[in-house]
Amino acid sequence: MVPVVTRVLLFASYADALGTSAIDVALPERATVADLLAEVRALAAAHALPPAPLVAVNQEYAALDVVLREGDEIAIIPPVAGG
Amino acid sequence: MVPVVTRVLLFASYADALGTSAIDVALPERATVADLLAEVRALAAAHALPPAPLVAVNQEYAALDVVLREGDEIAIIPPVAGG
Amino acid sequence: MRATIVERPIDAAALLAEVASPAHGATALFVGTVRDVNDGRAVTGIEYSAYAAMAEKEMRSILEEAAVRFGVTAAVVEHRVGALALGEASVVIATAHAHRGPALDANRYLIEQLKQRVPVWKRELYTDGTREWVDPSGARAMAGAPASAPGARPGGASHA
Amino acid sequence: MRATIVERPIDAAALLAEVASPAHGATALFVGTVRDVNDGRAVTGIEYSAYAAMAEKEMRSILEEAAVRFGVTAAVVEHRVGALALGEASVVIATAHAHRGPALDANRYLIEQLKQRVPVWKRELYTDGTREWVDPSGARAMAGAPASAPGARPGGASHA
Repeated sequence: MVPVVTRVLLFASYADALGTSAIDVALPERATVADLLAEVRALAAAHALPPAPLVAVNQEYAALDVVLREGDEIAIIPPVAGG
Repeated sequence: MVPVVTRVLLFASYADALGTSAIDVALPERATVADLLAEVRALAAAHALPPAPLVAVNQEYAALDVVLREGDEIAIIPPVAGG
Repeated sequence: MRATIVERPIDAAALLAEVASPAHGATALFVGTVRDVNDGRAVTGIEYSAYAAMAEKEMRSILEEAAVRFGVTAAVVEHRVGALALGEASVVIATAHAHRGPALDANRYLIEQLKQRVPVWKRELYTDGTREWVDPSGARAMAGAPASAPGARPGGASHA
Repeated sequence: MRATIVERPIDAAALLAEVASPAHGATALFVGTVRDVNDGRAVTGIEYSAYAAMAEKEMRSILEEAAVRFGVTAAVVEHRVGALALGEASVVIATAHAHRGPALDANRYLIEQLKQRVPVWKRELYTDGTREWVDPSGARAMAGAPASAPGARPGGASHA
């Protein structure tokens, strides 16, 4: 399996904490949201993130077992505070 | 006891039914709202009113046993339909 | 806190501005408008009338109740009388509070109580040229049956 | 039915006009505004940001849910992003229906769901010059504890 470099969008407090609005994560094919989070947690800056942040895939909240596909738009979503 | 002629305000459907926005009713002293309604029902045109319409005294809904005083502002209130 | 019977169009934006404050995080607005169909009949307009002095007094009572129940710090009600065309606002209620719960709760309380207690009446004009007083208590007004039980007060609230 | 993230002031009166129809007897409006105090701290302004594409998609989902649940035939939501001053509107929601019940119910549903699910964030600016991301889930953002359980979706709704 060749790892696929996947871009992950960051927002608000998470973007501030990591100092960037996107990070690149290397994932095997058929990786899940849980796999993605494990990779993100391995990043040096990820100590600032909670252990299990929400993830959106293609602009929808995604459960941990959702399988990622190449070209998916992936984002880690801080606690929302709209309104 | 000298009967006191009391003016009673009418509105909306009741004013239409009686063809006037006020009627004069002769009442004994210390008459109650119930006494007032009995007098009103004795009027020829009053068949158009329901048997027990709401009454306001001094711009507040009044129970049947409220005693009327000279100078009170009295009104018979059709079913309300605001909003 | 203000409640007024008016004979001119109601400016909803002005009511929003009236309750505005940096202390508020939430403002709720209710707008009642003249609808083109009621009880299956095509309506062309509505004539509203009121016992204005009592209507304002009763609306102020309801505002005071809302202040006690929900802690709303700013609320204003305008009810229009006269001949209204389709789509025109007959009543506008604005409520504001630091938080949305009280603002929304108070707004609903005000319109529900207003419809039960405030002496305002409407006569609908129909496309066939007829017109009729509306009796939300069930029977059409003047249909014979009493709209309310003897001594009953609208809404059942204890405002003796 | 429209849901939009905007970068300019929200015109509440325009939203009222947008949902207006002679078929409606009731319109409800909610306005969320920047408050001068939050959690006991004096606030001087709020910076809102959003994952705009997803926020609009999620708001549209909520609108569709409201249409199904309450039968509202007209509803529009605008949420503003950027730097807002005290008293400025961050969100405005307008809903309309023939009757007041569905208009009011849908309006409350929309703001409650929006606050739980729509990816918008705010950073409060305080009088002491500091600023902080707001975490309504309890802990201040970035305080260490997870804001949500693993795999949980905001609001617990089933929108897989």
